[in-house]
Amino acid sequence: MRTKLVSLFFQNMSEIPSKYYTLSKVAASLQSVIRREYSQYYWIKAEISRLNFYPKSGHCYPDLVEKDHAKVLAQMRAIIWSRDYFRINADFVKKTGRALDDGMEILFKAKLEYSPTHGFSLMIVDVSAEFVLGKMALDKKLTLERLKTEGLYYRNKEVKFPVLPQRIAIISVDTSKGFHDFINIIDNNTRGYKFFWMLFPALLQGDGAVQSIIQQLQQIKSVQHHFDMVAIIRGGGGDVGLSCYDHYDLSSEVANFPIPVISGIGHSTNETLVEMVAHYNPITPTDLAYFLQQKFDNLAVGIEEIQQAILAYSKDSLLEKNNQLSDFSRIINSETLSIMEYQANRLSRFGHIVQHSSLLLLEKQRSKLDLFIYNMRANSSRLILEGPQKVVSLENRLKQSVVSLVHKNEKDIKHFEEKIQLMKPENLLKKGYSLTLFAGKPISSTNSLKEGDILQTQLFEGKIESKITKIRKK
Amino acid sequence: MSKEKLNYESAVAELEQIVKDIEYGEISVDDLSEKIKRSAVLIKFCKQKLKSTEEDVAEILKDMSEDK
Amino acid sequence: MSKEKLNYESAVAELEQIVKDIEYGEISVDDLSEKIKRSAVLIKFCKQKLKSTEEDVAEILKDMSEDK
Amino acid sequence: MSKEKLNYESAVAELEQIVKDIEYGEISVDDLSEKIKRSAVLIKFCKQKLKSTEEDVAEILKDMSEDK
Amino acid sequence: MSKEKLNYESAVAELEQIVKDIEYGEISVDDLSEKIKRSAVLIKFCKQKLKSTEEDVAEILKDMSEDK
Amino acid sequence: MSKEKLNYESAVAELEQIVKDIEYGEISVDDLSEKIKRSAVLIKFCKQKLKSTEEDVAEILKDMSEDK
Amino acid sequence: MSKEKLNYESAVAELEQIVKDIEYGEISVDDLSEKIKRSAVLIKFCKQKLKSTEEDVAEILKDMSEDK
Repeated sequence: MRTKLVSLFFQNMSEIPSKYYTLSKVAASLQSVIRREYSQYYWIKAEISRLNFYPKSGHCYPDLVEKDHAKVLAQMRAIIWSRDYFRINADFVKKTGRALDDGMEILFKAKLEYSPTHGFSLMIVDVSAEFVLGKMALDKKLTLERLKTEGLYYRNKEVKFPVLPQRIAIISVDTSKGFHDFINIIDNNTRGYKFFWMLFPALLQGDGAVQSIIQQLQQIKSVQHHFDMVAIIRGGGGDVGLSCYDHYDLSSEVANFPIPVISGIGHSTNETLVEMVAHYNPITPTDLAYFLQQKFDNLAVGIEEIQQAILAYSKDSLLEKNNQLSDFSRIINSETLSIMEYQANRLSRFGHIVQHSSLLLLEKQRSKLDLFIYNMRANSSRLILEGPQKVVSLENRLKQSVVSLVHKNEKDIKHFEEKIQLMKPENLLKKGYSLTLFAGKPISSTNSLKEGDILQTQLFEGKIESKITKIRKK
Repeated sequence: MSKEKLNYESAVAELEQIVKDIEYGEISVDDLSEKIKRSAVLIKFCKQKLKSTEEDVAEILKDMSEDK
Repeated sequence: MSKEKLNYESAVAELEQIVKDIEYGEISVDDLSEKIKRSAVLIKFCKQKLKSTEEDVAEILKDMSEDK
Repeated sequence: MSKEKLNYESAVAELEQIVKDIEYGEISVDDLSEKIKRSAVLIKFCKQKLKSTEEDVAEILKDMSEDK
Repeated sequence: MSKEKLNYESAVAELEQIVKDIEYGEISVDDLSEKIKRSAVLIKFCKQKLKSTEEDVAEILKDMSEDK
Repeated sequence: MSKEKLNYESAVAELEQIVKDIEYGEISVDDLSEKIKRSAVLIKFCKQKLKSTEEDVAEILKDMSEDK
Repeated sequence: MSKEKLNYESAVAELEQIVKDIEYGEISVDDLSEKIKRSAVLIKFCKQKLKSTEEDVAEILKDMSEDK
C-alpha cells in the first residue's frame, strides 16, 4: 500500500496550483473543527494493524484499520498514552490471555484528536477486553467447528502413537525456559533412557508464530522418518500471545500432521485449538517430559513384565510338564500294579477253582464209587440170600414129592394085593361059588358038551361028579 | 423065576397083567393058583423095594439136613 | 459123577428138573434112590457154592470198604 | 487182568455195568464172585487214581502258594 | 511241554479253558491230573511273568524317581 | 531304540498313548514290560529335556538380569 | 539372528506373542529353549533400545537439505 501511494505522489508532481494554504493553517482549521465536532469519547471498532508500542516511553501508536476482506475501508492512527496503555493492557491480558497486538480487532473508547504536527489520531483511553474475548471465542468456536467439519479434529489423535517415543522433533526456541526444562528432564533422566531430540526453532506466540510453526512442521514432515513425534514447547511466556494456537492454519497443520504432535505450550487458561487437535496435550513442557519418561518407564516395566512372564510361564510350563511326567509315572506305576494285582488275583482264583473243582470232582467220583460198593453189597446179599431159599425150597419139594411117590406106590401095591386076595378060588368057593370041570378043565360054555358027559364039580369042601342030562344052548 | 431080573416097574406091570387076567377070567383055575402065587412074590418084591427106597430117601435126606 | 462140570446154575436146573420129575411121577421107583442121591449131591454143591460166594463177597466188600 | 489197559472212565463204566447187572439179577451166583473180585480191582484202581489226582492237586497248590 | 511258545495271554486263555472244563465237570478223571499239572505249569509261568514284570516296573520307577 | 528321532512332543504323545493303553487295559502282560521300559526311556528323555530347558531359561534370565 | 530388521515395536510384538504362546502352552518343550533364547535377544534389544539411539542431527540436516 505504501508503494502505491508513493507512485501516485510522483505522478502528480508536474501540476502546481496558484492558490494554496499553508499546512499549518489547514492543520489549525482542522484542529478547531475536530475539537468542536468531536469533543466526546466514542466506542469504535477497528483492527490494530500495528500496535507500535515503544517500550522506552511506554506509549503506543497503533495503526488502526477497517477492512472488508482484503479491501481497506478506513485506517487511522491512534495513541495510547503510557499510563492508559499499562492499565488497558494489563486488564486486557488479564481478561483475554493475550496482550494488545498487531492484527487484533478491538472495541475501544477513544477521542478523535488532531495535531498539526502529528496529524489525526485516536486517543484510546479504554479497550473492551470483553469484545475481544467474545470475538476470540467466536473465532475459536468457528475454527473448531470447521476443523471438525473437515474431519481434522481427531486426525492427529488417530495417528498411532509410537510404541517407543524416542526421537522428538521439538518446535520451540532455544531461549524458552519450557524448552530447557523439557530437555533437562529427558536428557538427565535418572533411569538412563536415551532420547533423541532436535530443535526446530520457531516463534511461539503472536501472529508470526502461526507461520513460523507451520514452516517448521513442514521441515519436520520432510524428515519425518527420523522422528517419532513432534513436541511444540513453549514455556515461561505466560498466557499472553497464545491466540496463535487457535489459528485455523496452525491447528489444521497440527491435526493433519503425519506423526503425533504433542503440545507443551504451558498456560493456565482454556485449551487452545492446537492443543485440542494435538495427539496429546500435557499442557506444560515439564509434564510432557514426564509423560515421555513415563512412557519409557512403562516400556521398561513392560519389558520387565514380559521377562517375568516368560520366566514365570516357562517355569509354569516346565512345572506342568514335569507334573505331567510325574503323573505319567504315577499312573503307569499304579495302573501296572493294579494290572499285576488283578492278574495275580486272577491266577489265584484260577488256582482255587482248579483246586476246589478238582476236589469236588474227585469227591463226586468217590461218592459214586461208594455208591457202587453199597449197591453191590446190597444186591449181592440179596442175590446170595435168594440162592439158599431156592435150594431149600427145592429140597423141601423133593422130600415131599419123594414121600408122596412112595406112598402112592405103596397104595398101588396094596390095591393089587387086595384084588388078588379077592380072586383066590378058595375064597369064591367059600362063598358058595363052585368050579365045573370037564375032562379036568374048567368050562364056561356048553359048546363042547353033549348030554351024558360026566362033569366034575369042585366045591369048597369036597368034589361032585355028575352026568349031563340036558343041555340048553344059549 | 430068579429075583435078579425083577425091577419095580416090571413087577408092577406083571401084577397089573395078572390082575387083569384074573378079572377077565381068561385064566384057568390051574393057572390061577399059579398066578396068585406069582402075585404074592411080586407084591412082596415091590413092598421090599418101596421099603428100601423109603429108607434110602430117609437116609439121604437125613444126611442133607445134617449138612446144613 | 465128577464135580468139575458142576456149576450153580446147572445144578439148580438139574435139581429143579428132578423135583419136577418126581412131582409129576415121571420117575420110577427104581430110579428114585439114584435121583435122590443126585439131588443130595446137587443141593450140597449149591449150598457150598452159595456159602463160598457169600464168604467171598463179604471178604471182598470188606476189603473194598477198608480201602477207603 | 493186567492194569495197563485200565483207565478211570472205562473202569467206572465197567463198574456201572457190574452194579447194574447185580442190581437186576442179571448175574449168576457162579459169576458173582468173579464180578465182585473184578469190582474190587476196579474200585481199587479208581480210588488210587482219585487219590493220586488229589495228591497232584495238593502238590500243585502247594507249589502255587510257595510261588506267591 | 516246552515254554518257548508260551506267552501270558495264551497261558491265561488256556488256564481259563481248563478252569472252565474242571468247573463244569467237563473233564474226565483220567485227564484231570494232566490238566492240573498243566494248570500248575501255566500258573507258575504266569506268576513268574508277573513277577518279572513287577520287577521291571519297580526298577524303572526307581530309575524315574532318581532322575527327578 | 535310537534317540535320534525323539522329540518332547512325540515322546509325550507316545507316553500318553502308553498311559491310555495301560489305563484301559489295552496292553497285555506280555507287552507290559516292553511298554514300561519304553515309558522309562521316554520319561527320562522328557525329564532331561525339561531339565536342559529349565537350565536354558535360568541361564538366559540370569544373563538378562545382569544386563540391567 | 540379525538385528537389522528389529525395531522396538516388532520386538515387543514378537515378545508378546511368545509370552502368549508360552502362557497358553502353544509352545512345545522342543521349541521352548529356542523361543526363550529368542526372547532373551529381544528383551536385550528392547532394553538397549530404551537407552540408546542412533539418530544423528547431521544426518537429518543432510536429509532436509536434499529434500528442499
